[in-house]
Amino acid sequence: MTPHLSITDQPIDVAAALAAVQTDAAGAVNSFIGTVRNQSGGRRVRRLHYESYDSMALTQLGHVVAQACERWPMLQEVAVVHRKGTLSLGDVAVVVAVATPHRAESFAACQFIIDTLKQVVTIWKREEYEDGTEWVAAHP
Amino acid sequence: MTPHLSITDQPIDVAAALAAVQTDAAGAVNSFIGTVRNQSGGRRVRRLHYESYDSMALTQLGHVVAQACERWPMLQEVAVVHRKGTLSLGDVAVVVAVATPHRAESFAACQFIIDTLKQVVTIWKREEYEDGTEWVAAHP
Amino acid sequence: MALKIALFGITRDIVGQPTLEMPTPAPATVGALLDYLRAQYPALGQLRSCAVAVNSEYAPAEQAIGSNDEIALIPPVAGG
Amino acid sequence: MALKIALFGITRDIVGQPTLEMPTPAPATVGALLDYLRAQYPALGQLRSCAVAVNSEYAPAEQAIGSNDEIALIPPVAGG
Repeated sequence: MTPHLSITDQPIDVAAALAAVQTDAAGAVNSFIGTVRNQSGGRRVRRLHYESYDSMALTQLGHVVAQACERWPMLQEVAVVHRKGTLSLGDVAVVVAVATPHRAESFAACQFIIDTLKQVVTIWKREEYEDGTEWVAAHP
Repeated sequence: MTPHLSITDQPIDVAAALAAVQTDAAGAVNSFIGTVRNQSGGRRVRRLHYESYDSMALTQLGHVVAQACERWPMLQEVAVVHRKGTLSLGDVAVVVAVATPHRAESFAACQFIIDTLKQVVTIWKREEYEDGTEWVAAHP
Repeated sequence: MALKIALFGITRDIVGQPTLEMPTPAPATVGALLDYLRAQYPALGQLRSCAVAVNSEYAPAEQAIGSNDEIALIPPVAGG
Repeated sequence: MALKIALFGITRDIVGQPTLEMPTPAPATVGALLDYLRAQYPALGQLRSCAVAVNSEYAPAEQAIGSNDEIALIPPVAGG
């Protein structure tokens, strides 16, 4: 299985990511879409900036998907698209889509991928508020 | 919150269902898409036929969503679209999409809705194989 | 007006028609209706389950059936 | 050729430039590199974490650094 992985500075085509994982052999597709919220930790967010170390992000994403395939051998297709650059409220920041023959595994594998992505993939988020900006999660 | 619920004999517009739940207040959208698999219990499937008792199906779907809202009060938007009629391999049979401010709850609520839908919503599936048809789950 | 039962899925196949008219007097409760139908159509007893819906809600056996109620037989569902 | 460190996110802000050239001789291991950088830029020590990547992989402190390796400083990630 070759996953569809990309980091892009263009708006994410969610329908294309979903279409990329559909196959007649897998009846279940779970997807997670992360969009830009209008608040974060009680502060109003105006915009987001994502910075990516692309080559490492893709390498690490590949590791994440490989781990998911080990845990859920029935995993048939995976697509992960992450946006970088400047995003407005409501913009899609990330899409993870997975296809499996059975339902429960589609949820578990998709959740594992987005959870692990957030831990290891080299993308950084700077939130812009009314009164300043902050690199998310940088400090304890 | 008014959920977007429908039973349709037309091809499901997945992008529209996803768009229906997106809001600037909810950063997490989880969706489950069920498509027609080419096999079921080891038999090759040629086609599916879904029959629906529409008015009851929509009533029961409303109950399922209300239960989900009780369990996950942060649930902000829900869309459920179920196809009826004759479906070919790969066709989308059902889409469930939910939006929440936080990630984990989007997975849990979406999984609850599709799992409970399958138990109570009055839709019946007849699978068509090379050598006959069968109402799914009818007999022990 | 005679009580009519809407049939779906395999129950329609078993009975051979999409609605079934009850004799008068019609069964007075959900339980009595199920007993009547299972006696008339023994194949209903072979199903994994067979519920009765009254006005789009699953109804317990003791529920009374009124002449204006919308009644349906609900074999095992299989949506999704 | 001097060893260069790629900087991202808050580490770029702390250092004030997108790449940092190491003095010669460059630190020989990941751990020595981190010690050197934390001494030069104490604000790096305030971060929740600060890892080093060698050729796109997270590298343990004892890993040796070669002159052709692609080295980056990895502050706490926040994708998704």
